[in-house]
Amino acid sequence: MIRVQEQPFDPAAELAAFTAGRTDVGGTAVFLGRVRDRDGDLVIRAMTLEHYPGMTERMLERLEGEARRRWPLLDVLVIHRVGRMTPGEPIVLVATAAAHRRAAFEACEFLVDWLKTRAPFWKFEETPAGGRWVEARASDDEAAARWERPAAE
Amino acid sequence: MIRVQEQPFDPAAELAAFTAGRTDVGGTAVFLGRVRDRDGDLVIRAMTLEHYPGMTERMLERLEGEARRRWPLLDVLVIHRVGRMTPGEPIVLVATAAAHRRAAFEACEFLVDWLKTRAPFWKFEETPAGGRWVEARASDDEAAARWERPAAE
Amino acid sequence: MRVRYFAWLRQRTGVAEEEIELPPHVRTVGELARHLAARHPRFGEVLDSRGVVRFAVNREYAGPDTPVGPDDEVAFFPPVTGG
Amino acid sequence: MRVRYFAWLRQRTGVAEEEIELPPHVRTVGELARHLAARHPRFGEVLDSRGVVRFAVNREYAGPDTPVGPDDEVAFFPPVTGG
Repeated sequence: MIRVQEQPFDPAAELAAFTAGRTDVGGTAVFLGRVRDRDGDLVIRAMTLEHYPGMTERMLERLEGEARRRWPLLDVLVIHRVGRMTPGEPIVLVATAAAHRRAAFEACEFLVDWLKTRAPFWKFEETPAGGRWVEARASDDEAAARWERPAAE
Repeated sequence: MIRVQEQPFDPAAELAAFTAGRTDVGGTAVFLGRVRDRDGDLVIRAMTLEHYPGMTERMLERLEGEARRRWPLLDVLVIHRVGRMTPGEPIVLVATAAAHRRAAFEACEFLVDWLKTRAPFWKFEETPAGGRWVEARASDDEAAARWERPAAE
Repeated sequence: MRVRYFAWLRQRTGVAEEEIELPPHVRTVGELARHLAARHPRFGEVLDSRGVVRFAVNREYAGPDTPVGPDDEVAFFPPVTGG
Repeated sequence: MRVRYFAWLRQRTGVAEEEIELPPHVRTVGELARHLAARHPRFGEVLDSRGVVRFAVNREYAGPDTPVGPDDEVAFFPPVTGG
């Protein structure tokens, strides 16, 4: 399931609800991304995530579909906040459930890596010296490229 | 922190407490292992984890130390249950916190892989046909071997 | 045609979105960007910076040669930085 | 010396742990295992199955050539299957 929302979410409550009551899930992998109080040497007071409504959900649903095609997943949850957030607040939660751990781990990393390079979000940071748009990082592109497959079948 | 315990634990509550209030953690990776109701074609009614008290804690603390040496981790939590558990119950929780996601993910996978091959736990499964000790899997050894480093420095 | 701008590109155009009349000679995203550069000079300034401006047509990633028509929604934005 | 057995090896010896008198000719884990095989024949049966029996001396993994003394705690167990 994909959720893009302004309101804060509670990662613990989401994890409690995720695959609750199921007895076929052997491994659950979770990634929780939160706002940090620094970016390199810069102090971060707050961060605003802008996105492209409609396109964001479409891209995230496509990522979920791709993850389910590649790994035998029993469930997938992606929650991504938009709007203004302060340090310590959750930004994104990605959870994957599978019979065995390897699929859960790989799918979770895949989703986070592709989300960072394919979902239309933009970060604006508030620092003591003013605001600035975060620049895309080459390391994110490299991380996402690990999961590339030849286009031809 | 390492905890080996008979009593059940609540993964959601543990995640809520893990690095609570910190604003320097950008990425948290979590693995939750639970009892499955099947092992291949076999129906599992319950599972008992035996361990070597004293040695278990020592090995897990060493794993935590090794993970902290290899990655810039801000915190580590490993909770492992022993005793009898039924399908759906949590067995193990591994959580790692870092400024950036790659360290959190890698350290979490490393801890789970090494835990499975280096910590003295043994699984006994109760099936409709009786009980049986689970055999070690070559795939676990291979997963753990990914993290081997040359002994020489 | 509806055109949308995001993040710091939006700050360069001064508008988040606008309805424009598609001129007959504009048939691709690249041609549309050139056309809009005349309207928004500070947007035009960065158009040639390699990899700085990304495109979507009807909420799908697109390239400069992707065709556009009067009923399409076209978006311009910098490389994404979510997660 | 204290000797401990775990998992299905414990079921073969019938005891989880025992105090034994270390004979003078027993100086390594491998020699100790041979010595205990006489005491626990069903434990002895699996000793030669490659990789089935693992050892620890004083709660550290050990090999057949690891030295043992009267104050050590030695454990025998199958490959681990936790997590």
